[in-house]
Amino acid sequence: MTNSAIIEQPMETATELPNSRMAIWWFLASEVAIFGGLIVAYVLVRLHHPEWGEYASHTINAAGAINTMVLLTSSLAVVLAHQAVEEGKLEKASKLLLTTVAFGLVFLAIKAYEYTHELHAGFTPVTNLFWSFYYLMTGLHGLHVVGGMIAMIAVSRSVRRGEHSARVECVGMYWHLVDIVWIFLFPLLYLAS
Amino acid sequence: MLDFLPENISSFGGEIDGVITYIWRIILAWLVATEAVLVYLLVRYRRREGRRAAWLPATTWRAKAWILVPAVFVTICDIGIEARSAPVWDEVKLELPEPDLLIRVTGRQFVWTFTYAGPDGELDTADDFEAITDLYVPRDRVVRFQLESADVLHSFWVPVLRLKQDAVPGRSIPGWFEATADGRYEIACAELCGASHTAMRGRLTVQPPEIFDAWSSTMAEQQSL
Amino acid sequence: MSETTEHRSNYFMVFGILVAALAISLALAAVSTGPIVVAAIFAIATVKAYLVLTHFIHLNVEPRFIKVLVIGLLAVLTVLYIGLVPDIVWVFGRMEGA
Amino acid sequence: MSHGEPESFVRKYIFSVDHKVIAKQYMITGLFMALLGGFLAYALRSQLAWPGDSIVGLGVIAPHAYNSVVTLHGTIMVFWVAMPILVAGFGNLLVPLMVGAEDMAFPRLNMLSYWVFFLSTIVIIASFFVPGGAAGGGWTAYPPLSGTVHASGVNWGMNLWILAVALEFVAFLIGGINIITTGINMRVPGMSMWDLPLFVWEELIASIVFLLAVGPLIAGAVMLLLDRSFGTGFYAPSAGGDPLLFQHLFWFFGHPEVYVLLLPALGIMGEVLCAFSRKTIFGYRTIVWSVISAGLLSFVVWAHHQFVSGLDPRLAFPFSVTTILISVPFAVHLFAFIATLYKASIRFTVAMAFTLAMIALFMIGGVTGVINGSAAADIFIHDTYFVVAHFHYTLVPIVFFATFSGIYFWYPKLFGRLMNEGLGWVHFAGTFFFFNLTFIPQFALGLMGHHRRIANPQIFEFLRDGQGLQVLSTIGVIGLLAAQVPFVYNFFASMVRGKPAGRNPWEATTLEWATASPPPHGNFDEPQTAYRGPYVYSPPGEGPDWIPQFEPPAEALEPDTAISETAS
Repeated sequence: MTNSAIIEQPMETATELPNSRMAIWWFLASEVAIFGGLIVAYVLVRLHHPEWGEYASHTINAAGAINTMVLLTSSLAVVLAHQAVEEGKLEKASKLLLTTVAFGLVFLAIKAYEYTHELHAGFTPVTNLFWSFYYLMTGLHGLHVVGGMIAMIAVSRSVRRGEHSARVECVGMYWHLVDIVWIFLFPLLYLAS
Repeated sequence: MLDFLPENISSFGGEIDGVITYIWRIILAWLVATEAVLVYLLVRYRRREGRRAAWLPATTWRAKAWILVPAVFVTICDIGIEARSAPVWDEVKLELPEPDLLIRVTGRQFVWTFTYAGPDGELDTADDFEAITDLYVPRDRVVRFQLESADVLHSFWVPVLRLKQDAVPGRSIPGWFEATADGRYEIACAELCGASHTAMRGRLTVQPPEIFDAWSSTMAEQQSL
Repeated sequence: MSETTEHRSNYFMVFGILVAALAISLALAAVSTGPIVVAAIFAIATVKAYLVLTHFIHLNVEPRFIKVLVIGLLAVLTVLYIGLVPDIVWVFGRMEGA
Repeated sequence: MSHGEPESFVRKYIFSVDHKVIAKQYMITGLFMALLGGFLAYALRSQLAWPGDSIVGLGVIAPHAYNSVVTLHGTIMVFWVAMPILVAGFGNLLVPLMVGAEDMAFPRLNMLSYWVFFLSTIVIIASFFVPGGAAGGGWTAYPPLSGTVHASGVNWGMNLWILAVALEFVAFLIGGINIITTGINMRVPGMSMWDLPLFVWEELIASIVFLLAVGPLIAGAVMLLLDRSFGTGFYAPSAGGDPLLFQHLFWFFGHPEVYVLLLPALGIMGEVLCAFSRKTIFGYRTIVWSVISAGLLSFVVWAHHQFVSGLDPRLAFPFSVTTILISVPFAVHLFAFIATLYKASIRFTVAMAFTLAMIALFMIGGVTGVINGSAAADIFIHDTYFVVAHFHYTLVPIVFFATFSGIYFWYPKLFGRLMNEGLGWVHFAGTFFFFNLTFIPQFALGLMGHHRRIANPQIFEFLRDGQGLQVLSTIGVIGLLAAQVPFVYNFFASMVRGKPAGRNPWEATTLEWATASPPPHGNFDEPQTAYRGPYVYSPPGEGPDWIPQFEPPAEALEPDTAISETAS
């Protein structure tokens, strides 16, 4: 880990997979297990309560759809950032990461608008179990968005200085997972009503 | 060891004891045999001057057979145990016989309540009557119970009947038993339910059917007044 | 890492497919809420997740044991789901109103 | 090869990134918590033997306090003793050394993992002292008892319990990812996956199983915390929730968790067994495959903890079948260990004695599990002391016998010296005798129908005859605790007085014996290479009865001793 390396060459490993990418895979696996467990619980309880379709129709489909679009675009930005690192364009990579952060902010802003709207309409986390699941799942997802944004700001700063460029890929992989989770949350909580 | 089992007064209790005895014999045989082999090897192959251990990495199927064949026997025993035990489970928990008497058993912190269906044989009607802590049942009659809980998890545990079932809030779990001997026995709660879990104790009284019927009609009359 | 660059996908094309898939599921949701449409929407979501996983997270160029991990993880969650259906969806001994 | 060694005391011994220091921190924290868990065991056993009497060192235990003692005994022993010692302690110490790495893949994450764990330790200890007392819902924390304050009367104790367990999970997720990455990725040249020592294999599988199983429970614990603090109804039937959901999520983790503890223990035993029987492991690949299949099967057996919990009775059959099937890979595993002793040349050391006793005792735990696994027998056995005796016969050999075996064996790699064998034998004899004295009576009590978690068995007429057995069992646990005194003394005294060990005191073959005792910062003086499988003991022909993995082959003399099978 020196400042001079422009593009980090990962340490030789026994599997050819760099340690960082290997670790991120296992980290993603544990995240999927957490979200997966939550989604499994939600789906099961929901199947037991057919009347929840009614509740789900109060979520704002348009906001959810826009947010899906926002996250998909941010995923594109972060994967382009990784491509830029591979091509040695660290400045560009750093900017693309900040773009991703900006999309994250847009996502959170829309989410905040939704929450306010729903709370005003009287749908709080304790209104009924559907809304408990709704706030828990979107809230947990939102925390992951925030965490990803903080990580990306840090990585974008260090990449600009020419350090830790391998971390762009790691933070990107994590961000894509957050995207995948949303890809499922959107139909689960919004569309299937 | 199995002598420690309490007295059995339930129609299916003998079956459960049978399963326990059956498994007990199989596992005891396995245990004794394996421990004997272990001890024999320890004594036989303790360190001796000038004796070198053998090179047995067991890379061939012929060598692996020394552990795989016993494992196949384990599997066969497993299948035998399951074949012996599955029908008993079905008899106790799945195939509910036609009841002679219907009771709702309710667990709440920290007392058992028994609601009898009364003369009409249906729960939640005007002729239901309640008994607290004391469960009276007729001998040699099929008793169907609906197990419910008013607050937290409890477990309806009657050792002499070989009967245990958790009570879950939000569910009404059906079960049955048939007591075969008169007497007074104990009921306990086998699922941690709070500070006085230990003290959540009930009594089971098994009576000849005619005495039970007399008691039952008195209770129905008294409580409907 | 750079030696795998040539295996990288065309990210813009993948993105285009993802956006198209989103549009289709929105259109479907607008048309109907029947079970078949819901199933179709989830099928599309699965395809989207698969695309992100293979092309953005680069599962397509990872060693085999990572693929085994992903499949194993999904299998574990499926087992959890199947094991819970009788108790949580059907609810043995369900009481009125619960 | 190594980075510069840190100079300051704090960087070297407190906030260290060295895996060996972190391993010691985990082990010593775990052993300290074992003393606490042991004290709780003494407290609850004394209450059962002499109900209502004042207990020396604690006073009279009220019923709600008894629930807390039982709950915290279980929680601490599983999460703050077994996990840190077996998974994190030995894993941290041995995985990098055995694969020949200079440290873990992510040393700073490793340090973070320990300090998150340390924080969780503080939280769980603090939970004893908050108003309302410590958590009293059992280590399984079933709602609704754990889900509402008014059901148990415990408020902050339970919240802190959930918080502490959550922190602990985070610590072991970080640690587990680190161990997996290190074990798979940092292998020295020449070491294929099929040349890994068994311990590394078992540690890897254990970490993977933990990582996959714990997720749903983390989700479930968050829901439980929300139920408690905000009044949501995830587990409240009145709100449409379901108490059984938590039970399922808990045991979906809880059963694999048992194997998370068991596998590293079996790994330790494999190393000790080979070194002291001077014989190569019998069926290396067979064992690895049995471990992998046990890991997979562990995800499909969980509901056997719930046969009478109100689960759909039709589920009993499939889960009963998977439960007894999982006995097969473990039978293969233990048979392979026993077969390793065939035609061996057994050196009886304290480490070997603990391993052999572990095999002998674990079999008792294993076979009695069959009775629990049969749904029909479980109707009677469930939640009785038979179950208690059964899982103590599995867990105590796993957690304590294997740990002691590992500590006596690898003490040189921890502190550079050997432990005193004489005191070790006293420790072994006491532990072995008093362990059996404690738990054999509990099988009998369970068959009498003694149900778990009751503070006073004497109020039940059908249990009064068992009072003698209760007292016997309690004497056993006091003896068991007393038997640890020589160990504690030996452990600390040997740090300064023990015989210096040298690099390879046991004439063992794996890579950790290639370096000095204790290994320096950066572990190895020079880069290592693995030339052969891990257990080349007594190869055919003449010469020394062990050829280490790290010893370059002497041309022509090298016999064909590769443990790995050629590709078939």
